[in-house]
Amino acid sequence: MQTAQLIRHMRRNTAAYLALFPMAAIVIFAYLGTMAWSVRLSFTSSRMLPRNDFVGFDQYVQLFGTSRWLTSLENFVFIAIFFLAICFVLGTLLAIFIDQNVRAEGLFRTAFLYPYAMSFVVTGLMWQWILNPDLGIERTMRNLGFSEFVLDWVVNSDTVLYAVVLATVWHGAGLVMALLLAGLRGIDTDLWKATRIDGIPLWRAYAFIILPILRPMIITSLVLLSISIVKMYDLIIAMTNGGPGTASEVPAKFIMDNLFERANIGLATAASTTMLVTVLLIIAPVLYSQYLGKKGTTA
Amino acid sequence: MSVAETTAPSLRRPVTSQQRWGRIGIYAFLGVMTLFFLLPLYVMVVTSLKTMDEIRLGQIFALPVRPTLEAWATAWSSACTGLDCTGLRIGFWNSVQILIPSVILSILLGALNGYALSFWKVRGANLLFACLLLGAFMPYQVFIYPLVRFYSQAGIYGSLSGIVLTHVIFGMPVMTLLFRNYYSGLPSELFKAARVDGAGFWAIFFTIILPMSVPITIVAVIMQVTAIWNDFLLGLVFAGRENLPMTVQLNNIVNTTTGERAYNVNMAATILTSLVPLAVYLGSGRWFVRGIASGAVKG
Amino acid sequence: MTSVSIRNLEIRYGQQVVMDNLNLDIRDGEFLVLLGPSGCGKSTLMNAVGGLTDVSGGSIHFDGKDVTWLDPKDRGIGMVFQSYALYPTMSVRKNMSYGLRMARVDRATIEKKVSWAADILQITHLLDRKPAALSGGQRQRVAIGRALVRDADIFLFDEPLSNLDAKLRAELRLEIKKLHKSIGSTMIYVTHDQIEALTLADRIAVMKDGIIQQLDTPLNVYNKPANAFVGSFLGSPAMNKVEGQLAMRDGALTFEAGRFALDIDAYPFADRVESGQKVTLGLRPEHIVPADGVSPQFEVNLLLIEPMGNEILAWSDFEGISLVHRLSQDDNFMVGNPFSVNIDTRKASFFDQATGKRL
Amino acid sequence: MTSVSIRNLEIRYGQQVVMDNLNLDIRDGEFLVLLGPSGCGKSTLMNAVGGLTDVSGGSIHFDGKDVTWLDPKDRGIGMVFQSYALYPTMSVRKNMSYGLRMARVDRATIEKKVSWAADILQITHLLDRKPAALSGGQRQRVAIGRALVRDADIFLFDEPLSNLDAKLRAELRLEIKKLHKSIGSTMIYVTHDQIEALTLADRIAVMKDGIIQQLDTPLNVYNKPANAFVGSFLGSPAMNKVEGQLAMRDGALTFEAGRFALDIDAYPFADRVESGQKVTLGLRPEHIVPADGVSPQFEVNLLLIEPMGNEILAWSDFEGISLVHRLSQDDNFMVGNPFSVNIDTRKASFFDQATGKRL
Amino acid sequence: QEAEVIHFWTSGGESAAISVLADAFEKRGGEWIDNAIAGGSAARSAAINRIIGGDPSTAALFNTSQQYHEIIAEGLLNDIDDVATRNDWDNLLPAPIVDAIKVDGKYYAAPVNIHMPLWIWYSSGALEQAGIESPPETMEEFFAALDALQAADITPLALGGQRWQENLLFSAMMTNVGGRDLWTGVYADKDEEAISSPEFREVIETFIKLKPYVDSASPGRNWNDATAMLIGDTAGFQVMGDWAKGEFTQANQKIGVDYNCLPGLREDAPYVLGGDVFVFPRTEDPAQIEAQTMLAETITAPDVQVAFNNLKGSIPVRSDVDLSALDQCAALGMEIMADPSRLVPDASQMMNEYVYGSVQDVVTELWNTDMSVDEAVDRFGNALRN
Ligand SMILES: Nc1ncnc2c1ncn2[C@@H]1O[C@H](COP(=O)(O)OP(=O)(O)OP(=O)(O)O)[C@@H](O)[C@H]1O
Ligand SMILES: Nc1ncnc2c1ncn2[C@@H]1O[C@H](COP(=O)(O)OP(=O)(O)OP(=O)(O)O)[C@@H](O)[C@H]1O
Ligand SMILES: [Mg+2]
Ligand SMILES: [Mg+2]
Repeated sequence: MQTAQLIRHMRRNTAAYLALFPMAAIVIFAYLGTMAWSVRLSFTSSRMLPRNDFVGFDQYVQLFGTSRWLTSLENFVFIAIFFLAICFVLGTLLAIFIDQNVRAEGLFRTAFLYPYAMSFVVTGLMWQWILNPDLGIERTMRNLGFSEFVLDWVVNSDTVLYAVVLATVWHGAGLVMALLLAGLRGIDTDLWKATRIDGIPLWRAYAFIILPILRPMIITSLVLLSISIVKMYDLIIAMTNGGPGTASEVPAKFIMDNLFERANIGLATAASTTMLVTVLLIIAPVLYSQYLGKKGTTA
Repeated sequence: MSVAETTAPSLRRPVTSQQRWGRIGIYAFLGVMTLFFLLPLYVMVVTSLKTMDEIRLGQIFALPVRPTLEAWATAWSSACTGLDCTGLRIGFWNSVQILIPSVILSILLGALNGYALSFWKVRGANLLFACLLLGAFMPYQVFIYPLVRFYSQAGIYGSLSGIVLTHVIFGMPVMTLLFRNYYSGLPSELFKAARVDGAGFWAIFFTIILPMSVPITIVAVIMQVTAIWNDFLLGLVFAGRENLPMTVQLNNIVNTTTGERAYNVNMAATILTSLVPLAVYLGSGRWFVRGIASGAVKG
Repeated sequence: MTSVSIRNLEIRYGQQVVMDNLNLDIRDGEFLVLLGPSGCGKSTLMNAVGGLTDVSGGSIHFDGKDVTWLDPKDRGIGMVFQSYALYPTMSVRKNMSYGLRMARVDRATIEKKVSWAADILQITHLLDRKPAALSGGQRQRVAIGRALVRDADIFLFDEPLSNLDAKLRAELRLEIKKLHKSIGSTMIYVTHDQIEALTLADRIAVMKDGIIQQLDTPLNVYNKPANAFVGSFLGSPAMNKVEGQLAMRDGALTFEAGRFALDIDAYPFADRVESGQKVTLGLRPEHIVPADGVSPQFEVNLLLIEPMGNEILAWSDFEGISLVHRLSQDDNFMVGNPFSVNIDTRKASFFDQATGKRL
Repeated sequence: MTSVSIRNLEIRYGQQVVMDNLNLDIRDGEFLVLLGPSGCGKSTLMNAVGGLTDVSGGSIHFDGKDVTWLDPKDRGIGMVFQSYALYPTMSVRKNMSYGLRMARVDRATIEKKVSWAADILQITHLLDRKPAALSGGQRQRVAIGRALVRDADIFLFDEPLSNLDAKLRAELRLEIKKLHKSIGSTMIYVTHDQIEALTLADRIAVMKDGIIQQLDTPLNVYNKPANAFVGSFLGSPAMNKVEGQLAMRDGALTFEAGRFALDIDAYPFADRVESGQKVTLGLRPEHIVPADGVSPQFEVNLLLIEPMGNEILAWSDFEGISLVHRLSQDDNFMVGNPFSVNIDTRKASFFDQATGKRL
Repeated sequence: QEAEVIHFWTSGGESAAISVLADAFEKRGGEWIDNAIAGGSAARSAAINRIIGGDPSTAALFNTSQQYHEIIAEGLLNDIDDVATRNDWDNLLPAPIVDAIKVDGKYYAAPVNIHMPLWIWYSSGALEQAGIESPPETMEEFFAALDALQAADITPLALGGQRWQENLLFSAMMTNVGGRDLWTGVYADKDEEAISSPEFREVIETFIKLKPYVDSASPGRNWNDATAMLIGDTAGFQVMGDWAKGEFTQANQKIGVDYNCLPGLREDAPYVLGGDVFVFPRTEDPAQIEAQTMLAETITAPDVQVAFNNLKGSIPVRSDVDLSALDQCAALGMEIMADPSRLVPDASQMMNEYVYGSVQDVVTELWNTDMSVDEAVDRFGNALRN
């Protein structure tokens, strides 16, 4: 690109450049800066405070020798798959059902959305209670005479992740619903008419016509859910604290524990760098096709 | 809803049995889901109305024997968070003070970024956005140390503007994503028409694009109000002692490790704290407008 | 092949009543063209027939069966929307075939039908594009295609050819006519193109403000407009209207407007008229013809001409009454000069000034 | 008042080249009508002039100034989009006044202009509605109104009247003409309505596949089409085309097609022609007229007639060549019978078969 | 003097205790600005961030593990040597406490209380129902009691299945089965021999043996819910710090009547000294330094110590205080403290946070999986060697 052309381009879009300036500044200083900083720290032996003694890949070697980290990764994959799938499907269904001109829509919408207003701490605590065999559903059912009733997900190492997924779905499905509802409401009414004339059954209309149009919203909600999975921390703390044993440890908790309680910044940043690279590997192709491959609409 | 209301005077679409079953199915699904979503709320409310003695019995689903609002009163005005036993009341206004500018600014910036990204060509902007999005996957905690350093150099550490800026920084990836993807579904002809009408970058944003963003703005408000209102960590670190948000108190009430735990007060405090986001959710309904872009373009 | 009867139809958008007590009978296999000024309720009526608008009163019957509340998909309808309403995420091919796939038509048939329609519509090379990558007229053709492939009993076309060039429009008009002949479905067709209306229609329904003004064959609607509105709505340029009154002069019924007097004994009045009655004379431009030197002629003042390719439009003035008429390039005229014309009173129309109704 | 010159314009959508090396000069204050088949690139060209499409090559000049990269808002244009592009959240009034508000025109003037335009467009009663509550034609009128109120140097109208009824269309056509006269802006106007094209245009540009085929006055474009495509694209029904060859017969230049032979000595050839050259004869329907008994006449076989209100279209056959021509209700004809016609060779067109160019 | 104090004592009882400090400080003419932040690590990192951000608080509640040493090394703390020498802390405070807070010969922290995290609490009612006449004094008796409780359909051991609680239980086995030498050998010296010793294996085995005595709903349970089981007589024993007293008191339970405490299950059971200290972030402001000095003086004053620890449930850091005001268990604790041979520092003070965390990881896995003793020994070794 010639300079003259570049200048012309810049002049034509001055306002856009100006408007994006805060974002650029924030990205460069806050995000790229911090990311670089934390990647750098992951090659040092920093403990509680950052240090500058480079130790190469020691932290990574240590990290992948830590069984708790490996468990965390496994759990992460499990939660990611199930949470993403269930939360998305449920949220979408809720949005679609609410969109059917139901009465008391506001009530339903709020009922599905309110968990989102609850802090993770309370969410975790509540579900820990409800699923606890001693307090919650199991005990209630047994008191009602179902003496064989078992619901001990949260205290059982093999099933505790189901409980975590349940709680996170409870917390997050409302947001997916709200997002998709906003999208659904934007659909032109004429399009609905066309589907009705074409005799397209409702579910098919949603699956093959409406949802594809909502693709941007779907991507948004999937990204949001993914972020919440990668960052999932408080809920685990409140609900299981990683237990029983280390059965529900997650990467974010590992990072946080090492960042604070265990004052091992080097290891924490190594872990977060690992997560970052993982995310990058997964979303890079998506990002590329979404944002870099496609040009904007105007000059 | 009374029966009289359901049989409205004017003509009504007669319902076939298939449709009736369809409606029943919809309501059944929504009903079951509502139960699922409300179950924890029920437990929270009941618990908040119980005395600690009753709670120690461990019957979380049981209705309170002698319901009392004492816990609520305590949570609001006399729960102790360290030395001052003033409940949540104190932090409330701080939270509001943080909430309003943070929500407005972060949404405005997110919308602006989304607009500039999807309608204007700015060299490298998409790459920046990709970095921003990647950064959203990093735990906040990793940012804290460098940000604290930076803020203290900039002289805004521990001030209202500091915490607002922090929320803007951390809200930016998700807000930008939200708006950017929403805008990619809007007909670009409108943008073109506005340019022909002589509107510049800002005029188009404020007069054309923002008014069409109502549904997504509502989602954005929901997300940011929730995130900022519920934020504890950032407020704690960046707000300064005079501006500590309500959640710091909530956390102090709920999150004690070795002190005694008053579950009833915890629950009351939690419900109280979530009232503001809940109010926002409830009020958001009428803004989920149907067909906001209807009638705009043909084809 | 379905007859459609609409009984006392009432439709509102909120408070606003768009149509009130509309009645219309469409015969089995008929090609009905809906004509009317913009905003008169044509699309609304189409939507009601298609079951896409909730009616607030009245009923719609197909073949005698009340379908007022029947689901659109069970009505056997193909429709071209005025706004196209294409599925934006699907290719042209999918847009066109989706309805068939829903009806579980087998693959080969779908393939055949789509390529048949694409061929007619000349969009074969666009089949794999998304609507966003099409020009306005191409989108419109996809919308037509989507309807054409269906084996519907009733086709609803809402200004289907408005964005196409004249040549293509003529070709497609013919195709639609052919299609109608071959499958014999009932068709309801909205157009603003009078040639389309006149060439396609078995009958034309002229609407205004949600009320059907006349429902008749094209020729009758054109030549014998039921009221002044219909008279002036059809035809381009519009019918000349001269306000005046009836009088008996020399024993012959005469129309008088100022100094203009026309012997109208030959006019076949449908209603009783009386001398002194205030009437409006409606005269199509082509009924003012260059004088043949035989019949009584009028001398008009040629003010302005507009060459239209195959003919010339002329604006003239006769004693303060302005008239539009047609000339051919061969006629001998000069702008600014007088010009003699004959008026064919048998083909004129008279309307009551008070009611606007044809006399 | 701005002249527009387009130089070597190239536009692509991705890989697809929509126009390549297009040149066009529009004079200051000219009313240029763009005609062309659906998908030929008319809207694309308009968008390029408006600065709404990125051009991949060439340049656009207003009054000699290169504006290829100028922001749309600085070009002084008013535009009616084919897809309307109304602001869905604004009332009709606001939609129309938006451009003026952006230009910081004072309130009173805005008020005045909007009500003037609304009045012309007959949408005064709709001013407070949102676009979603309008009919198709009403939306289109709002889109026109939005452009009309602006004091633009160049107006771009992309099929502005396509969804309006004939009457309104005629009225608005006149208003646009008036507007053009009074403010003298340069206007570029896309239409598929040939009456519009012929009555409005100072010059017509006929496009095909992104290439301008002819740029000339309406009469010339109609009567002297530059090539076979233009000849058959304009006029409805289309020009008759007869393929044949030139020959000298009895010392006179003759056109022969099978058993059909036409003396064309009177035809003013623009190019050199030679005997034996393969040519196409283009004959407009109105140039085949009922025989006057004087000029050489042909006996055609009347196959089909189509009454069009003011005239009748006839499809006839002459020795295997099918012809369309016009009849009037007064002519003496009978379908299925022979009918004698004259052919006006001076008004015919001849095209080279190989190149399609007018001879 | 204004003194802003960051601490993590947020619950009702804790607040009451901290207000003793505040009142005393204000009585001396200072002004106490309270900044309570729940959660030790949250409060600590807030304090550190404040220092880094250039806006340090006057004092902050801290603990004396690795972090403490690191911030001292970074020069982020003021020392309070003058207060210490004036009050002769070297002799007044128990040796493990002095060892913990004195770095490079200087005092950087003022101790405020001593917690014994390994009390064994029991419900008198539950024991009675199970027909246990007297509380167990040895490990054998303890197991016998557990069996008896089991037989009586009472949960023998109330445990919250959280990492730190499981770790308390393990530590209790370390002290009561392993004894003082093993405690220091494994935790302080990380001695390979101690780790592979039969004594340590026995600790692990005993720990494993406890599993059946815990109910299945234990995982995730909060410590106070476990205490509530004792209060409700549905469980027999709980290993928990002295803060559990608060929970009993809240439920109107009488020490010695409804419940009681055991310091250990053998004569020489080591007495673990945990506790909280206040640190004083670096500042040059003389007014602040004065406030820091005054705070350190106030906190460690004898009367303040008694009043404070009574409310907090812990015991005073100095031996020269009036014992009469202390409750039964605290008095017992003070009594044991008089014997230096039984005192050991808390595990957290013998390892850096990371190592201690890794040890806890092993403990929790040991408790929650079928880890073999050999593997456990192995894992402990790895964790400790880090
Ligand atoms: N976004 C696009 N991507 C690819 N091709 C496109 C795109 N938009 C338009 N085209 C193609 O470019 C050509 C010109 O389109 P344009 O809209 O200019 O046609 P037009 O002359 O205005 O036609 P119409 O009369 O149907 O409106 C068409 O063949 C169309 O298919
Ligand atoms: N959603 C709506 N709310 C209120 N009024 C409406 C709505 N939709 C249409 N209308 C009004 O109803 C009347 C009939 O509309 P309709 O679309 O049927 O007109 P039409 O005859 O199809 O006109 P056109 O030829 O312009 O398409 C119009 O006056 C229009 O303004
Ligand atoms: Mg319509
Ligand atoms: Mg176009």
